[in-house]
Amino acid sequence: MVANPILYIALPLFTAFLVPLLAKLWKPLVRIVPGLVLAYLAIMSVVLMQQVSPEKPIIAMIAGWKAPWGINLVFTSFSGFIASLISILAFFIWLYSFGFKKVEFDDAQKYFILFMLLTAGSIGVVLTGDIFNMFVFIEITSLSAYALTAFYKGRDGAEAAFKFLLIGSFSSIMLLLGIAILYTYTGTLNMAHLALLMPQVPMHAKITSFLLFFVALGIEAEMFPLNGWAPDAYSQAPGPIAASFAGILAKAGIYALIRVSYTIFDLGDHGGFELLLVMGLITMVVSELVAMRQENLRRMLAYSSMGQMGLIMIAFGLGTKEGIYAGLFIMFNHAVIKSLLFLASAYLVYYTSRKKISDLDGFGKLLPLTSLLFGLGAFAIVGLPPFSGFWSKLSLLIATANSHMEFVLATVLAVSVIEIIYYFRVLGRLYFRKAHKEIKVRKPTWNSVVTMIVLALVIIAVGVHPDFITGLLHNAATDLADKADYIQKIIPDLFSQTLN
Amino acid sequence: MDDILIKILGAIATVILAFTVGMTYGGLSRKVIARIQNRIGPPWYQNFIDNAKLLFKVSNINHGFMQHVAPLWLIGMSVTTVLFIPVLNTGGDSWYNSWFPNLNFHGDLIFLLYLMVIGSLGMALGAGQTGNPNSAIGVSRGLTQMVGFEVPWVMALVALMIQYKTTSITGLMAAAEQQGTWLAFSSPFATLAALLAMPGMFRYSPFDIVGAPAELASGPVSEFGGKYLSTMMTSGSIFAFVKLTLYVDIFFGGANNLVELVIKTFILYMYPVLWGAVSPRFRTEQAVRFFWGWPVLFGIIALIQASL
Amino acid sequence: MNSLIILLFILGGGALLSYFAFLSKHAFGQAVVWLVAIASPVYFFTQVAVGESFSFSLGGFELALGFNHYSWVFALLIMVLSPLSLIYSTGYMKSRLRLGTFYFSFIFSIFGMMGILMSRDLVSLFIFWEIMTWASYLLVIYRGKDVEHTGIKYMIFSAVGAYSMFMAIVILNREMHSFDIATVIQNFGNMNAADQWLTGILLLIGFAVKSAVMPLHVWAPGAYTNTPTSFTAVFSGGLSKMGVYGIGLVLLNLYSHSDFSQVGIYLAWLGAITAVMATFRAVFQNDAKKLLAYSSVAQLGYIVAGIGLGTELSVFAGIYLAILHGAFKGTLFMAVGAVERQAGTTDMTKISGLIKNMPWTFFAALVAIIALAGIPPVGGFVGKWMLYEAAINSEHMFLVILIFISSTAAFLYSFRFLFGLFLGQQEEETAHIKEAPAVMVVPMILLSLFLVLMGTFPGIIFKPIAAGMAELGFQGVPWHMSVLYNMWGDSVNLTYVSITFGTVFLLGLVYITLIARKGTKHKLSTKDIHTAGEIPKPEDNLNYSLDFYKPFERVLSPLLKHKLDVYYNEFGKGLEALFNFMRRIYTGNGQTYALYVVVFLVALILLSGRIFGI
Amino acid sequence: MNQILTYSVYGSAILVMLIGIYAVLTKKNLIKIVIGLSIMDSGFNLLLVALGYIKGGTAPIFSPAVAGKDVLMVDPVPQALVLTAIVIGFGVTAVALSLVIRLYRKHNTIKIDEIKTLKW
Repeated sequence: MVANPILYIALPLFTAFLVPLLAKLWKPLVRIVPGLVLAYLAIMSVVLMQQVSPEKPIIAMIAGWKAPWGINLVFTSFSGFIASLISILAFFIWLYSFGFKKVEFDDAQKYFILFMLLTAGSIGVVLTGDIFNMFVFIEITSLSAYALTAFYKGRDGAEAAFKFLLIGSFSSIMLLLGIAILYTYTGTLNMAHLALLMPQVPMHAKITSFLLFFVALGIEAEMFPLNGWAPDAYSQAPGPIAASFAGILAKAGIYALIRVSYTIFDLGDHGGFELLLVMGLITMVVSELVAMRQENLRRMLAYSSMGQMGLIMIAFGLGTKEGIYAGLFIMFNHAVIKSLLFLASAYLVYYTSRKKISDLDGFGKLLPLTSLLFGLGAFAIVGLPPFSGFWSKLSLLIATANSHMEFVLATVLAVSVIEIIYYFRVLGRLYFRKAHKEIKVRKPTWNSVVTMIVLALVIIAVGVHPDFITGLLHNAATDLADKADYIQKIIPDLFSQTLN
Repeated sequence: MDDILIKILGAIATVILAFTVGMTYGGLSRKVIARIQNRIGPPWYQNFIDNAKLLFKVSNINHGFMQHVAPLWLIGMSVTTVLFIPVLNTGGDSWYNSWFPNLNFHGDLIFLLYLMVIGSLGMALGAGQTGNPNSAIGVSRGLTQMVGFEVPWVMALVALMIQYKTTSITGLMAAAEQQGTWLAFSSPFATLAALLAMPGMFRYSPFDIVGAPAELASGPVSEFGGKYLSTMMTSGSIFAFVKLTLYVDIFFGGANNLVELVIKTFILYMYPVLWGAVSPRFRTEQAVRFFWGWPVLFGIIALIQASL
Repeated sequence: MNSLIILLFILGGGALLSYFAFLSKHAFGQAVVWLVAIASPVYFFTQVAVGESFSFSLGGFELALGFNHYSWVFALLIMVLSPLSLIYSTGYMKSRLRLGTFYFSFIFSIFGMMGILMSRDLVSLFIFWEIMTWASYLLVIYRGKDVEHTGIKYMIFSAVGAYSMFMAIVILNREMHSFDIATVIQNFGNMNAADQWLTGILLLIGFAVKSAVMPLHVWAPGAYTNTPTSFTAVFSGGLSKMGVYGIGLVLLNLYSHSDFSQVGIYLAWLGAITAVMATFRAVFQNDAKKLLAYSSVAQLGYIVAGIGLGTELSVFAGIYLAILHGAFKGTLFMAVGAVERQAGTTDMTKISGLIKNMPWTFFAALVAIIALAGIPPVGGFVGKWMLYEAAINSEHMFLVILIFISSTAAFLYSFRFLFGLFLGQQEEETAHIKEAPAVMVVPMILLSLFLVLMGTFPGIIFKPIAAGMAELGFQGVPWHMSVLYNMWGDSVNLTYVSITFGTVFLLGLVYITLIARKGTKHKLSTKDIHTAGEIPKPEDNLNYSLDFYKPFERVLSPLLKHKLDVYYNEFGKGLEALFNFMRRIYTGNGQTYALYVVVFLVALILLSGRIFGI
Repeated sequence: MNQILTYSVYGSAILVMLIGIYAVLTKKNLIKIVIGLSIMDSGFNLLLVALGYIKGGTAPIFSPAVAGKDVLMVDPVPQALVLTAIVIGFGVTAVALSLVIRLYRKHNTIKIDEIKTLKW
């Protein structure tokens, strides 16, 4: 099979614009073709992950221009891992939403077009080696995300989308400013080249652009206090889209943030990592505390996943290799588990308008399987063994302890107690309350059941035998930690010039 | 073989002695109280007569197995206890001395403290099965009072044990002998606490809240008659002897021969009796508050003294 | 295949299997439960032995399993108690609602406990600990009774404990670069004082929660009461001992090698205070199960006191009490469960005089209560005696007094328990009640016989305990089959006690049965009693069961006014109010969010000098 | 003199941006907010072009006229960026306006502080 990183972006974009034409031929193609494409991408990422290693990343040049002059896609162990995660998750979300809503044809068409754009954009953000290109992909992602948030006319999607857009456009401006500043001092847009030339950028400019990047990408990565859009968007978007926000959009954002602060800028050890750590801590604490008091299930999940993003930031803010490893592990777990939770919750609150937690009473009997899976997800996300969440928490705590941060350690643990409280409250309602009268239940369709079960199996499998992925994570961590190697792999000649 | 025979004979002798002394004291106390209340009162051997009468009573009533065996708990407890208590000092040189050290060296004070409880618990269970509310009330009062007086009593004992680095009675007696004075003088506060706790054990007024003839119809025992009651009387009198001997042994230097023992125990015995003769009955919480007042204070002082 | 793994496999696989079996057919489920209940102990006692070990690598951690003599002692308890209560619960569980979940969590928590005992490194210890915790949580909320209150309380306290343990574990790993328990024990003394203090205390908190030491005990009464009784036997009898096990490890293996050996004494004090307070609470309970729940807390208080005291005899007493408490509290909870199943309630003001209906249950309960009260000649006395002697020998006199007060007050609730359920008036309403089925009675009887045996030959248990003490640094602890010695050489010879008491009792029994046998009327109705002249009308209540210890309550009223969990609840309310306030950050106005963004950026740029140190 | 000129260009660009930000943050009217957004964008584009300008530079096109001889060219990249940014800004504005229509249909108002159904 043809396995080339370019396909990650080319195929979904192509499909997105092909879908309307396909609709002319045969309407079901609109549902089917995206699935085929995503399946192809998923398989391709498995293949590529076997080929790639920290020693030899896969670098694809667009239009034959070599870096730094041309735009190139860099599929390293790190970016490749995230890209594969996103593409595989995207496939399952497609599978889930395949028969999710028997909406009329146009909506389905829009839905799949936008979803493909979202996927393409996010994978582009992860894979691209050019910073302006990254900006473009972020914009594609956000635009489709705005539209998807406002997908349901019945809900308050528009309001959420508008808030999202308002903040998102700030983020794009700041990104461009940051890029512009960097460009004026280095004259290049290639990430590796930027990283190479970074030492010669004057300090104040470097810091200003770094902060611009930090804030702009922090918005995408749901950093407090920039995450006002997140709860609304999560709670108003369709279920699978909420899942893909958690699993795809946020991952792309945090990836960009990490790539910028780890690879491009050399400020990490001079305070950049501390900043990330502190902001992550604040994000986690605030989000979890707020989540504690939510009446709306989707909002609760949203805040909880903001908290998880905070956890990821903490992990990367440690700046050690262990920290990176833990952060990647949490990213993986969060992508899988939180998707499962969102997908299951979509059915739990299907017909209730306000999506209140109190509407869940007694669903354990009405929807046994879905409730069970939700409970499993809850157990996993609070980090109880033998589920995958435990291992990531363990690795994070080890990393934190090893960098002598008792305070962070204590805070993380204290917050996870709160997490346990609010998740178990929901479980208690699910299983030990009398169901309301005249409650309507939507039975899950076969494909969504398959999706959820697969995710659950992944959770259990990784929980019982984490070595399934630890190898990949280690490679990714080594790859990200070694900055010079990244530069040298992409622009070898320039690198050697600067060395001698 | 021979010494086992001696042991058994000695045991029997001890039990008989305890029984006689206890019964006699019971009768005497009735006499004394009567005289204080300006009555003539029964003869000193009245208790023997009562006991015999009860024993040979033809019709006996029980409400079930627990009540049937309840007296046995009591008798078993009192006999076992009396065998574990040194009746006479080892220093004594009377011809009968060798009969009385029965099992003294095979148990210590803590053990005795617990042994003393068996009886009352079995008694309580038996009384409980009768279903007589008075019995239940009596039991609940009795246990409450026990919590009351055990505290200063144990404080006193612990103080002594820690002071003399031994937990066995024989050890304490030996300590008393080699220091030449009674422990009553060497550690007065412990003695005070113990003495103040003592009336609670003997359940004479003002601490007769368990029996409380007027309101509870003599409480736990109210359903027991005939052989059961006689067995209880027997074990009760043995147990009285046990307690007195224990006090004498621990605080008042033990006794070298039976005469000394009888004199000491009788004087000691008169103290709760006389106190009871002149004082009305406490309410339960009053009793407990009494025990947790001065006696506990003395106990604490004793403990502090012991730790110095 | 390693025997430890097979044992774990039997338990874990059995748990899953029972879940699915109950989904399919009730009979299958029962079969699976019986299978596990028989297979696991048989395999354990025949195949598993101390010293076998199994080490493997998981997720980049080197994990190791294997019993040592210390954990073996507790494993014996678990492996005897849990199968018995599994069998018991096949009779006990009447409702077939969610039976799969019940047995899954039951067996899975046994799995967790055995895992804890056999894990030789902190990671697997923690994993099994968490598994045990959530499995038992599922059982606490199984009945669905105030899940939001009791269940969450249990989960919160468990989580706090577990996470403080977690923190300690990772910090230890930082210092030792290893999770291996043996390594940690070796190098603990080399850490700096601050870390020693911190990790030790955190671990202690983690274990103390499970063993319900003040002030972390507030979850216990509710949780013990809400759990299905057949599991409460294991919960209070076995699961709480995991905390004891850990406390022993920390105090005697870690702190004894450091300059914090005094911590044990404070813990002992906490334990004694717990014992007193819990006993006082237990005395005034009207619900038999709640009474037992409080009494469990009290008993755990003794055990912790014994282990905290840290002398050879006291630790010995502590471990012995732990085992014995497992036995007698298991028996008592089983008895209560039997009453609950047959009579439908455990409220002592509603039922009375069941001795005629359930004699076997009564016998088991009687023996267990005697053991609980620590009265010779039943096993409980041995532990109590050793505990006192140890406390006296180490001259902690006021500790002795505290323990003694609580164990004297224990007589009150002991009697209340027996009287309230089994003795007293036999009413018509309870006449129909039958004895519990054999599957429930036999386990109780077995356990109670074990208790009687312990009264005379405690040496049977002393042997493994003495071996286990060696792991805690007490080499060659002397023990005798039936003679107890304290450290001053004073002794109690249990055989003499039993022989004397037994002889007198038996002679007396013969005597009292034979004498005047003709005239003896047995088994009269409890209605015809001496009522001092007046004849009770049928509607008169002759059952004295309400406010049983009112006078004592009056005495203690100043002490009982304060309940700890009230303060906890207030604290929780305050926090929730705070969180509610924090929610207002998200005003819902897009402009405010945009403003946050701008302000945040500006603030960062202004602070950049501070942040980046230029 | 030139310095002043260049700086005034930068300054004016930044001023435009600030005006846009001001509008976004203070105006209650959704339409005005959207307008503010696009003002922000254009201000930024100005800035970017100004950054890329080199005095006396010609358009960066390799025509035969300039072939061979070295002439000063303005930097092409910023202009490319600006073109992209303009396109994206256009897209954003379109989406924003459509959302405003949706909001107006649902809430019958375009006051942003009256559209707060999602909060806390």
